[in-house]
Amino acid sequence: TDKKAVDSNESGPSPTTKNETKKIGVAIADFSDQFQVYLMEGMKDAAANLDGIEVVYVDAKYDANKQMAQVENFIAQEMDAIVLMAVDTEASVPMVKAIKDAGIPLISVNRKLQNQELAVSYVGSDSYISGRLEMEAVGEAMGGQGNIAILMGSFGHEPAILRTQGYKDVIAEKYPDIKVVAEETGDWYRDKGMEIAENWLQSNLVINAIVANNDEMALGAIKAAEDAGVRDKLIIAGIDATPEALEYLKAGRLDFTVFQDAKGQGGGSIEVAAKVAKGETVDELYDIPYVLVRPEDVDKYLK
Amino acid sequence: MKSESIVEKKNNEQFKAMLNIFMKKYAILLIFIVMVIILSILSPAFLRPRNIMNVFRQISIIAVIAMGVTFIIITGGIDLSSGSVVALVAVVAASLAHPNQFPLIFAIIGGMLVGALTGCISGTIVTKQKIPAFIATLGMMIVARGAALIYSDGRPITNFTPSFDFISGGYIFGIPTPIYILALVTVVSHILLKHTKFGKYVYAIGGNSNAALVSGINSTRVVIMVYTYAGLLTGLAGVMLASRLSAGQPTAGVGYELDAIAAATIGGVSHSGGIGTIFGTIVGALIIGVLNNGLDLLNVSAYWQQIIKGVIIVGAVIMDKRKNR
Amino acid sequence: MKSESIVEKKNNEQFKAMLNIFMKKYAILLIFIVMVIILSILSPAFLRPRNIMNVFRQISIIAVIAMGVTFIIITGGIDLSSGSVVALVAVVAASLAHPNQFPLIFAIIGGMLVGALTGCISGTIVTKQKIPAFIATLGMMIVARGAALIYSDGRPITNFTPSFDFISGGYIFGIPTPIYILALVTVVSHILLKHTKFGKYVYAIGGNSNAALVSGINSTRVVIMVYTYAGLLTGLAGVMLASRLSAGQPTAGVGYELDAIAAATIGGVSHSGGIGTIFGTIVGALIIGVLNNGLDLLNVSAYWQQIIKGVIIVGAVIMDKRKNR
Amino acid sequence: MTSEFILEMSQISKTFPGVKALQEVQLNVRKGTVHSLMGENGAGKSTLMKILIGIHPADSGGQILFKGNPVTIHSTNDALGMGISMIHQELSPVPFMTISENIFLGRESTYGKSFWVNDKEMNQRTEELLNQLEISLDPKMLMKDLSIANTQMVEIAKAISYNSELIIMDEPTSAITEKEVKHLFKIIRGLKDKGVSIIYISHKMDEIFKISDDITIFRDGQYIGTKHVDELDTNKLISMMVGRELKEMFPKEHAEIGDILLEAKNLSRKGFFSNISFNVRKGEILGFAGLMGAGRTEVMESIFGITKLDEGEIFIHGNKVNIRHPKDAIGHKMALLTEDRKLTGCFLPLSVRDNIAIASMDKYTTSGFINPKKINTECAEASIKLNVKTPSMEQLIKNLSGGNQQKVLVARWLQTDPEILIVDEPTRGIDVGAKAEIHRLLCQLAKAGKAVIMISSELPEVLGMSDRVVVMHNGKITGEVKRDEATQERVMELAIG
Ligand SMILES: Nc1ncnc2c1ncn2[C@@H]1O[C@H](COP(=O)(O)OP(=O)(O)OP(=O)(O)O)[C@@H](O)[C@H]1O
Ligand SMILES: Nc1ncnc2c1ncn2[C@@H]1O[C@H](COP(=O)(O)OP(=O)(O)OP(=O)(O)O)[C@@H](O)[C@H]1O
Ligand SMILES: [Mg+2]
Ligand SMILES: [Mg+2]
Repeated sequence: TDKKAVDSNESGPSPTTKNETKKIGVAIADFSDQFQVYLMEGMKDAAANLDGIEVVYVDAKYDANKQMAQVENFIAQEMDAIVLMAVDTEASVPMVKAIKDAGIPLISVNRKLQNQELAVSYVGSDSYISGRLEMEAVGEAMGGQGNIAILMGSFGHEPAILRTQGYKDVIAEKYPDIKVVAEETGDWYRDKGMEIAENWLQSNLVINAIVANNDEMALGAIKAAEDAGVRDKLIIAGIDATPEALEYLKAGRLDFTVFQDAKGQGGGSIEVAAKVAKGETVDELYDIPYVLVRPEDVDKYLK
Repeated sequence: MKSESIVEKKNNEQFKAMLNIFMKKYAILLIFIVMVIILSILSPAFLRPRNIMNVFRQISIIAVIAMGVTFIIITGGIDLSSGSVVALVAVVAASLAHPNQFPLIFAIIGGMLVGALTGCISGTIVTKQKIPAFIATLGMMIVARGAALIYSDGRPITNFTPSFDFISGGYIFGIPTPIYILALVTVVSHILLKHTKFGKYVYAIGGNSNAALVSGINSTRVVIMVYTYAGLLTGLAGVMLASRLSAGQPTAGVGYELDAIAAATIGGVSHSGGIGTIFGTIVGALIIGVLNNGLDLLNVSAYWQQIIKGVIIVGAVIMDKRKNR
Repeated sequence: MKSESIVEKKNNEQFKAMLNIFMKKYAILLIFIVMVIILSILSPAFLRPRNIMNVFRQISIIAVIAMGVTFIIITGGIDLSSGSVVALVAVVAASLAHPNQFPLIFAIIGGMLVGALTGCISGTIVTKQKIPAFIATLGMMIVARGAALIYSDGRPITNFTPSFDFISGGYIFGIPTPIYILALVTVVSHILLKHTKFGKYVYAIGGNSNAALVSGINSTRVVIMVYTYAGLLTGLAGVMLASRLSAGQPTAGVGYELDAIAAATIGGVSHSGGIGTIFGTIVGALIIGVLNNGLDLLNVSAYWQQIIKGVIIVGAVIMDKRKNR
Repeated sequence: MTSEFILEMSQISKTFPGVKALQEVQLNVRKGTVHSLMGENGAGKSTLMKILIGIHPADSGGQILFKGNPVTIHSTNDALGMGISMIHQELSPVPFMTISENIFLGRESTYGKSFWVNDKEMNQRTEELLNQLEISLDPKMLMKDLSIANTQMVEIAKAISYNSELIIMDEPTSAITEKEVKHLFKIIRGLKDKGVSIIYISHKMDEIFKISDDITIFRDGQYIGTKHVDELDTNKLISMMVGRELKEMFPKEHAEIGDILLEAKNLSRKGFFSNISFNVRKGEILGFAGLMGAGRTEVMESIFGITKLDEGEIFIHGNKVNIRHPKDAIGHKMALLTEDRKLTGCFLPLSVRDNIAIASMDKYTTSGFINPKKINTECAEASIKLNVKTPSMEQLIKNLSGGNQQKVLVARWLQTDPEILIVDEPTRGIDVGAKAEIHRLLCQLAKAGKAVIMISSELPEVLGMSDRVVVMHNGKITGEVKRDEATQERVMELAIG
């Protein structure tokens, strides 16, 4: 909705002229990811309310190497602070070092870095927790019994790994009678999630719940289940609480989702970065917790 | 005596030649049938009517794209933009399908026109500027994705009339609507390619552009029409996808171009131009679809699925070539 | 008198012919220079030494891949597997670079050998089985990604000797090491392509494979060598990437094949075979690199970047063609 | 006033980058006549015709009158619509389409006014057309399965099927044998009787004198003159073409005939040829005669390792050799100049130099690296020796005229310094001057102790050049004739089988 921050930057070809203005570089993993769109929206809202800062956003398209290039560009532009949502927290180690070496304060957002100690602050939540929250709710609804199928995000993506790990730990700790009968990657996409769920529901697998790494894939699974006429026999859950998922939740089509405060994280990170850039001190950790959303709580999140 | 044996030999040779022609045409179909048999032995669920419908429904989008791509590859070109155009069309169609705004048909026609427009632009650049199709459509791939993201502000466009869902989610006489769409597009494309002047020109341009030139064929016009037709079908695929997902997603369709090109190539469409059939492309799409479906049904681990899929695709084409010799 | 004017005319014509040849060869370089000038006017940061080094460092990986791909396209083939192979090599090299295990050179050589092996396999399938390079390398693309995921269990492999970082992160006389690697690969590839028998055969096979056969060229061997060399370079790129990121990511490199092919194509390598230079490919890679860098420096919004990037890539190739006429 | 000319072209010029192909030339063709266009390779004949048919635009300043009216031709479609059709020098079949689809390309019959193409009718009309021209081919055959000679016959049929008032024939007989040539001439006379005019281009003198009414001569892109055929004889014509007197056409020289160099025993390849045995000696030129499709090309391709033999043995210097790939053949000092320049000869995107050097790269390399000086000078010398007309060694071969391309290919094989030289239709599309040069060259090679095998469909050439003639029919050798016994009649008899 708000492109002001970007536009004002585009019109200023010579940033060195405004000495008062502090420049903040924001490197995001993937602008076309739904969650990150909301995250950025939070950033832009926050930036619009702050004076004396100029924010530059770049998109790594989920390529760690590209992100590194962008961070190098930020360093070359002598940013006053850098906000980083890493494509990969392990592969970002060298870029974090480079930022540190250049003497630029770094704020990580959404994903805690491998070498977080080199950053000034972390704003975000823990993906692992979201997986746990989702699985605990599903396990409870299943009565601690039955089979689940997991729709994972893209291979190697950190939230996919951590959320799936969260599911498995919860099962091991609390629901030993729940079995994981299938795992497949839907690459975070609704269409792929739908196709996989269609196939599962035709196979000989007995599935009592589909647990998805994000809402998009959960929505795909819902469509597949509804079409196969088995929606009422399944529990389907996702993560993110996107507006569309909340509609589905309200309509009783989705069982659970987990709210991750994208705007809170995004806005928070920009506020922290602005303080740092102006030389103020900040905390090392700003935790923005995940919250499980059940159908009855949905109105709190729907605006 | 001698003349008789010669006649016999001739007959025998003729039979061999016919068998040869049959094998040439249908080897890939045989390979597909073998795949189906193996899968139905391994998984009893595979041949259930409902699953078969699933496979068709799942391939319908890629197959519709692949048919347009078949035309393009036969002219000696390529289209890398299909996936992005699908996304662009999906968001446009979804926005046109808002309830109480326009009649539903607007969304369908509008989406297809956007697709056709992108195709027309690519085709024009390829022919008038004489630059490689690879680059022209790579450019379109990047631009269309950007346009989709800008148009939708990076968010899925939802909230459309429930009737829009019918396109991909409905049933007619118990058979899913996308199967009808697929059948219609197949028949139209086949007729266009095999039984019209336009189709003959498509083959001629790909087979020997010089021959087309000296025969007075306006290659520029034909090639632009080919890209436009392919764009139109990609547009249809975009509408189908938006309907299937109940959302126009600007990020949808990533990698569809490769699936579509792979389907055509497996089906025997040659990248050097002048060779290929709609029938082959459909079989190619089915092979990919059955593979995706079967590996899920068999619950093969996700990483291994990739290895198996890669090997089988290459293997199918190798077998196809072998048979042709 | 008359003979004099003929001489003059001849000279004049010769000059025109030379200018023509010059433009043919260097048009794309001119376009690149124009881009650089425009960007340096728009953004003062652009021409800073640090940024120029950045650009070279950023393109080095794609450029190294693109040089191998240049060889492949000149033979009339294509390679879709580069991106996946980069990932496979990255995880293998990273695992070999664990501290106190093997000397560092093992990781480098090992990674390159894995790359060469994948290339050798693709090349063998293309030549011996006579299937389209598109399908063979599409298969390799899928399989190599699966192998990378299985090998690493889907997680990045980290924790290696700090000296490994030097490959991509070090400096020699104040210039980043990847620039040296890039220069070395460029020189070697150029010599190989222009000044050796092997290179002439590469052009000949792409120019007319039948005539190459008659001329006594063992195309099978040459083509397998070409894919192997390309694989070797892709392997090197994988090692460079692992070093740059201090991690072997099984998910890295997605889409690199397209960037590499685009660099070669922008640089004038023709997909119908027999035409192209290393010099052109490097300029093509620079155009893509400068574009990515410049658009970020100018702070163009991400969605619009796509549109601008697509248009400029296509525009550059169109200008290049125009100049050639 | 109606003009006696159907076509008047004047002041036509054409410039290609670096080449002035035509300079203010003219061409006037009378109605109902055969007008031949003569000139050496690269004289600009094809270029002028391509301008007329709308493939190349001419430089500004020229004028074309068709049937007395000024016309502008922007595309082939314009020309075809006006009633001008053309047989192109470079055959261009669409390989995976049928004969009838090729012939009716661009003007397919449809069911009524519908869009549905009527393949049946097209096949039928093709059948009629082929019958009328006495070509026995199935209209449904794919072009890729035709021999080069049949491909050419189909192109002839196609040009005629337009029912044009003016038909351009650019070397229509380059790939066919005497029998078909006779046949073509019958067709041409029939067309003439119907008032159709023909522009005829060929390098074969006897044809020119047999069929022409008028002859226009070009040299180096310039108009030299137009004469009635009665005003000319071969010598006059040649001197107008080359600007000088030409010595003998078949400069057969005496060469010492030595030991057997190559011997083939019982070679067979299923479906193509069987029981082929012959030998060739040092210093000898062995001719191979036969009608189109007799299998001569196939035999040589098998000997050279391009295709596999099913049976038979090959001896070189009396030693049995195993040739599985052309590189083995080249290793045994053999060379093969193939008949299809475009398909198996030229590397179109490469330079003249690289085209010359490619089969003898070992000569120019030390441990794989090219010696630039050596490759440049040797290839330049080779091209000068053969009189290749090219602005530079860097010129791409695709921009040379057909005849010059052929010379480049000859140069390529001479660079390999072969002992056994197999030439398949070596003078196809080559002008008289160059033809004589190639003949002289072959004789010199023989004299220097090489063995030459020459396939040719031009009987005078075979008879004029060979020491012995092997005649093939239908995949079998039907006879062998010594030089002094060889007459046209004798060879034709054997060739018919
Ligand atoms: N497309 C082109 N680009 C550059 N030069 C060309 C091109 N086509 C023809 N030429 C040049 O124009 C000149 C005339 O060629 P053309 O093909 O008309 O000769 P020709 O008289 O038909 O010879 P031939 O008897 O060998 O067929 C030659 O020097 C040739 O190299
Ligand atoms: N590509 C092909 N596919 C099928 N048959 C072919 C092919 N090429 C040639 N033939 C057939 O093989 C036989 C031998 O042809 P070949 O070209 O060797 O004859 P030739 O004596 O050299 O005659 P020409 O004067 O036509 O060159 C003929 O019957 C011909 O039709
Ligand atoms: Mg000519
Ligand atoms: Mg022959």
